[in-house]
Amino acid sequence: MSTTYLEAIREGLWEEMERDPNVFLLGEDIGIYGGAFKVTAGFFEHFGQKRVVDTPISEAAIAGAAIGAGLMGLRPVAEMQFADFISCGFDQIVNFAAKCRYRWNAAVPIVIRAPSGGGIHGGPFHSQNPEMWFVKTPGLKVVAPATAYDAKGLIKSAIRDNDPVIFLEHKALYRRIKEDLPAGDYTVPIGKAKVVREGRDLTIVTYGAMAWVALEAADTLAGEGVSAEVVDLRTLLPLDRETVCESVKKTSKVLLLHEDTRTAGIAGELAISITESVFEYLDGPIVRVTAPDTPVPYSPPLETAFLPNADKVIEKARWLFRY
Amino acid sequence: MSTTYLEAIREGLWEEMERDPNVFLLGEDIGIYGGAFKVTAGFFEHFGQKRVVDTPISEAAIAGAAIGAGLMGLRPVAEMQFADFISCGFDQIVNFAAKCRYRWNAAVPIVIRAPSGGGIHGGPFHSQNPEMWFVKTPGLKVVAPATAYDAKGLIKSAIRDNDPVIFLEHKALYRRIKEDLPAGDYTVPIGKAKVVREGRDLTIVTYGAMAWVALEAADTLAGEGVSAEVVDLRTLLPLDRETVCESVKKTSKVLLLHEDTRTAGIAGELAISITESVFEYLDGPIVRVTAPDTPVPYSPPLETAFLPNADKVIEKARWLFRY
Amino acid sequence: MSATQATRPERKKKVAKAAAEQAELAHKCLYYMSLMREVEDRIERKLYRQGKIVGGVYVGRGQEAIPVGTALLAEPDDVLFPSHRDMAVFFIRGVPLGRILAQYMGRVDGLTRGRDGNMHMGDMSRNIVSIISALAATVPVAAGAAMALRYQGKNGVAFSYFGDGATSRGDWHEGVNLATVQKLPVLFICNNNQYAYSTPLSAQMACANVADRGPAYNMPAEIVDGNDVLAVHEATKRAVAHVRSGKGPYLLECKTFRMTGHSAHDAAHYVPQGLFDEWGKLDPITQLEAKMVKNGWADQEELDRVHSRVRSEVDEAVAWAEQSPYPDPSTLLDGVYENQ
Amino acid sequence: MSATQATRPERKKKVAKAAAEQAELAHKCLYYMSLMREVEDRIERKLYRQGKIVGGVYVGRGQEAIPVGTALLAEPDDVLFPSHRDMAVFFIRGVPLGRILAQYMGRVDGLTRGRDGNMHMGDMSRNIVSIISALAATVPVAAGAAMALRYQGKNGVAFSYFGDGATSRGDWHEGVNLATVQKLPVLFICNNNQYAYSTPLSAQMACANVADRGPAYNMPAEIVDGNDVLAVHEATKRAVAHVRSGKGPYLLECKTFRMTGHSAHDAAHYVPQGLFDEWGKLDPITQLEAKMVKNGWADQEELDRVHSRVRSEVDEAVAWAEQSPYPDPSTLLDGVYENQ
Ligand SMILES: Cc1ncc(C[n+]2csc(CCOP(=O)(O)OP(=O)(O)O)c2C)c(N)n1
Ligand SMILES: Cc1ncc(C[n+]2csc(CCOP(=O)(O)OP(=O)(O)O)c2C)c(N)n1
Ligand SMILES: [Mg+2]
Ligand SMILES: [Mg+2]
Repeated sequence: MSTTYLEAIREGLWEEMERDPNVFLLGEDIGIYGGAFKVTAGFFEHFGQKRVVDTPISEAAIAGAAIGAGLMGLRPVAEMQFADFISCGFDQIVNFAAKCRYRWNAAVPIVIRAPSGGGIHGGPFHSQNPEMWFVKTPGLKVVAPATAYDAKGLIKSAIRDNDPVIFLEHKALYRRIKEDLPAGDYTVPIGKAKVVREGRDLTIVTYGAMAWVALEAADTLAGEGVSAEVVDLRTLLPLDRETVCESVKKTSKVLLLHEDTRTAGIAGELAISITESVFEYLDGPIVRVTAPDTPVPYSPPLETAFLPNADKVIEKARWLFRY
Repeated sequence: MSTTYLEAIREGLWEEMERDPNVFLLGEDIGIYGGAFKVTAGFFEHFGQKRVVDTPISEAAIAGAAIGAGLMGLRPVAEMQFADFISCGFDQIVNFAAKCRYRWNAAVPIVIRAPSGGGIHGGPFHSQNPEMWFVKTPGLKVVAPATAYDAKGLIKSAIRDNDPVIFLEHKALYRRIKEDLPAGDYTVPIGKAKVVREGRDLTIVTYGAMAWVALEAADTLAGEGVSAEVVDLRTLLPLDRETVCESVKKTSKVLLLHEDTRTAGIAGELAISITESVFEYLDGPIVRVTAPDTPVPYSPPLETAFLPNADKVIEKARWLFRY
Repeated sequence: MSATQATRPERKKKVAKAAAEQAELAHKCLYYMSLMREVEDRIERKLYRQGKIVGGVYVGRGQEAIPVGTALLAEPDDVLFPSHRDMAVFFIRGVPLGRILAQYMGRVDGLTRGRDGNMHMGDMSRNIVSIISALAATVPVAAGAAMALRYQGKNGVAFSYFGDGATSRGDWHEGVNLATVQKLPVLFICNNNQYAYSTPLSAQMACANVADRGPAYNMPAEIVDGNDVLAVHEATKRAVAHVRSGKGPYLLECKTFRMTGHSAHDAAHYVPQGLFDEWGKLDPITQLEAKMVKNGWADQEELDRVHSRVRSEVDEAVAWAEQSPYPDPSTLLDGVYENQ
Repeated sequence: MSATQATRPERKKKVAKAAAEQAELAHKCLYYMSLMREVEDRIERKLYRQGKIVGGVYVGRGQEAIPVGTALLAEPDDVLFPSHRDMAVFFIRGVPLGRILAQYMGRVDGLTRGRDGNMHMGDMSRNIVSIISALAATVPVAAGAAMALRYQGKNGVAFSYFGDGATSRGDWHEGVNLATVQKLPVLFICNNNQYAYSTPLSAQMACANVADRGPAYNMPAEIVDGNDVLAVHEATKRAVAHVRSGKGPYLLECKTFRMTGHSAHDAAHYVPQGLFDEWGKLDPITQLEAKMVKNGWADQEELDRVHSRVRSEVDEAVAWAEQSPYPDPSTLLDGVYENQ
């Protein structure tokens, strides 16, 4: 039976809550209502209000309370109703959660789930990709799965991890993708990228919803005789530079793709990591396809123009291939 | 008469307040006390409490009130007592200030001054370099002067700018550097980098306190027959890619230097901008010298190990020169 | 002839004048409330379902008395910060209906030219500041606008609107604290509709009323029936007078009920049906109409005329908005900064 | 023999026992308060000036009764969140003096092993959570710890300490609101020392007392003389009993005065000298000693012995800390994550 990306997260959460009584959920409208996206529908009824805690509209308190409970040995999973609101609890995350272990050796084993990304006509405040604020913050881990399999395996790893994890769920994938998942417990390691399509001519490195765009582009490119390898980062921090560099060593050309806005997206960190390690293998400039440096616009024609898509990737890949 | 970096900012603020009655200051302890670093000492006495507003400990309200006053046509200059506390007002800055113009064509002509950077034994919460959170946010401008001249010229430009500007003042420079400033009014344009030392063999791109480290390293390197060009970015957003790329075209080798932690620092954005534009000119890998990915430690031997310095730059530059 | 007798006709005139004013006010309120109801019905029940509005839709059904009763007292210099359930504020400040509908439909003639949707819009030429999504974020911004009004020597007031749930946010506290400690001219207007999305008041705050928060800031706080537009108007008059006289902020808590789900896609199964029934009887428009008829301020025919006027205005505005083009994708990059 | 007569010796015994207990408590309080005074004096007036402490130094001079009077009532399961002026909390929870001094000096034996300075330290083995600099950030974290205590079926209480100025922060509001709406076992302890850095209370909040904020959260709030350690202890007993019994949070406002500048480099010229004089007379240690002598709980000789014991303990701890090495720079990268 096929499982959607959303159901995969839901299953992962459910199974971890069954497995470990220290796991509990907190957030806005996650109880009876089941969450804005219904990820936690049915949890309140099954696990009760002790383990599914509806909070006031207080992102700083949600993050802070998760930290406090985490310090005490629980494994809180906090939900931001939209990733966009994570900036309301920003200080708790980047200054409290991220720095406890380094400063005074205190573990903060929390997960902050944040539905992110565009393509759902959410406009400037329901579509953002906040990953780089957290990739920029040592002490955090940042996970951004693209598939149902990875979403389930990574939410489990995130919950079992003893460090704070920002878990970005791409809203546009929630109900759009489906796959058969293995029965029983499995995890996907945090910090490991994956070559999701092998290729010879160039490497496309990406993550989240853009992994599907990359695969779509690679299909078309294959028809033109361009063999693109696709690397899905899956985790943004810690960043799996090895897998990326191995792929570049093989293909010698690399296109970086992210839905996040252009300036200071992960493409930059990948680019310098690549030139630092495998510069000699490069047979062409490192290029990127990204959203432009604007807020995410609401109106469909603007949002369509804003989001990277297969055509934009293909065009750039063709150019790089011919380089 | 020589002017310190701190006095330069102070003079810039003072002259702008004299010039334009719409300019006013708000922040914690900036009035009678004159601010934690005494940047605004004497302002309250001269300009009165209408124009020098002491606020409660409320960074979100400080940023928010600045936005509100800015929307009404005033030119508020808000002080964060330390840049580290800017994360407490984060949402106001990245979601309110940054997006008004794009969304509904409303100008938010505000400046947020934030004393940033390490080297003063401030520890994890009084030493951070928060620039990339804001460089990552379209709609903001981010300025980080290295010299007294630029500090004065840029604070004036920031105040006159019709968009929100994050003005990073490097604490370690406040009283450490001095120079003769021209009499009378002058500005330094936002968005323009500057070649502060000409060279042939390689380019060092940096900003803030590290500009001095770069110059120190360049001096030593010159003695070894290595001619290093130094580019001081001065503004981080909008980023002056042209000046950087022009320099790389000339030297063919580039070392990126920042005090900010390594992952997702400005080095990445520079690296990809360089490979996108002038890849063919590169005669060696793009390399970087940065702080490591940890919180800023307090104890002097740790902080010394943490901060980039001339020796670390020289070592990397030698390697790159020989490459 | 005694002195008392001498003043009688004067007094009579005064009473008559007051009644006429009340009648006129009632008519104005009815018009704006009906307009808001009709526009939002059209948006939620027609345009949204037809797929002509693709983003989130939040309406203020049942709460119309609050924006109308308050904003009618705003002077030109006053600055308004409507929440997502205060559409009538835009009408009262003169924003053309068509532009509001174009906003919802993502067209170029919307106040944000398609860059944002629904009530995320503002217009500084009319002193209306756009919300951002983050609840209560406008509260400190309103304090700053009030600071500017005082700075500029204007006798203006900032009208800061928010829901019950928004008062849980740190920004709310910081903004109210700043406004009160600096005695800024801010009128805080809470629409307490007893829910924040699916969360009832009892899970949002331990105090019974939002007004109970006033003393924490040494700020007068008053509770008013938010479904009685004339009562809201009357209370606002008092509150604005206090604020405008330089005495600092005032909190007006308008008790009401959200007669819909949180948004167009929420059926609100979590709300006991009894609450909808109970509050349905207290509909602010029906109540006002009954009062108007009872007081002889209008007859049924007149009321019908208002509604048909409103319907045709909305028909026209929808048609206008539907003809507004989508923004040209080539403009995507424009206007992130002043010179770009 | 009447019944009354029969119980007299019993009663006498009880009274004697209570007096003995009070005396014992007073001795304990004196010891911890003097220790805090001495350690902080040494830090601020000696080690800092000698350049042996290179970072910020904030002391709680004049406020010692607050951490002592409260933390003495903490049970092992209770979790404490001291502010930057509550050093005695660390003593009471058994952190060795030397480790605290090593912390200030950036040595490897400090609680943060040199990674952080001054009161930015914690120790989960003793249920003490470290502050971060951002004021009030520990407030929601304390709520979370209280949530965990209840979750784990422990009857523990979270002691959340903060200053008057910290109550202006959004995090304070969000944390208190969450704790009260969920009736979490949190004791909020405010040291109202009337200044936040250079900012007097009147520029920080419009209400007269921090306790005035209690009703906004339907939370009992009590004001106590923060310079009277026995009064603080007594009030804390009541407050803790309330919290521990499951009735939800309690706010204890301890009125006191910061008898120094904000930090070691601040001469506090903005504080009227009269305030220092006035409050100097109310020094909590002097007051306690007077009471002990008056009640016959101690004589001057005994008091002197306490002070000399304290001095020699601090001498020893300073010597120990000075011998602690600086952290090895090769450890710089360790421990950002669990497996690194
Ligand atoms: C900071 C933040 N968190 C969460 C949300 C999502 N959200 C939108 S409206 C809403 C409920 C608001 O309740 P209330 O303030 O009472 O206003 P109402 O919708 O009832 O008028 C929520 C949780 C948000 N917009 N901002
Ligand atoms: C969010 C934040 N803003 C500013 C500061 C700088 N700062 C440190 S202590 C202090 C004053 C604190 O006052 P209060 O809470 O009354 O505590 P006290 O120092 O008086 O005990 C300030 C402004 C900070 N630490 N955190
Ligand atoms: Mg509500
Ligand atoms: Mg204080």
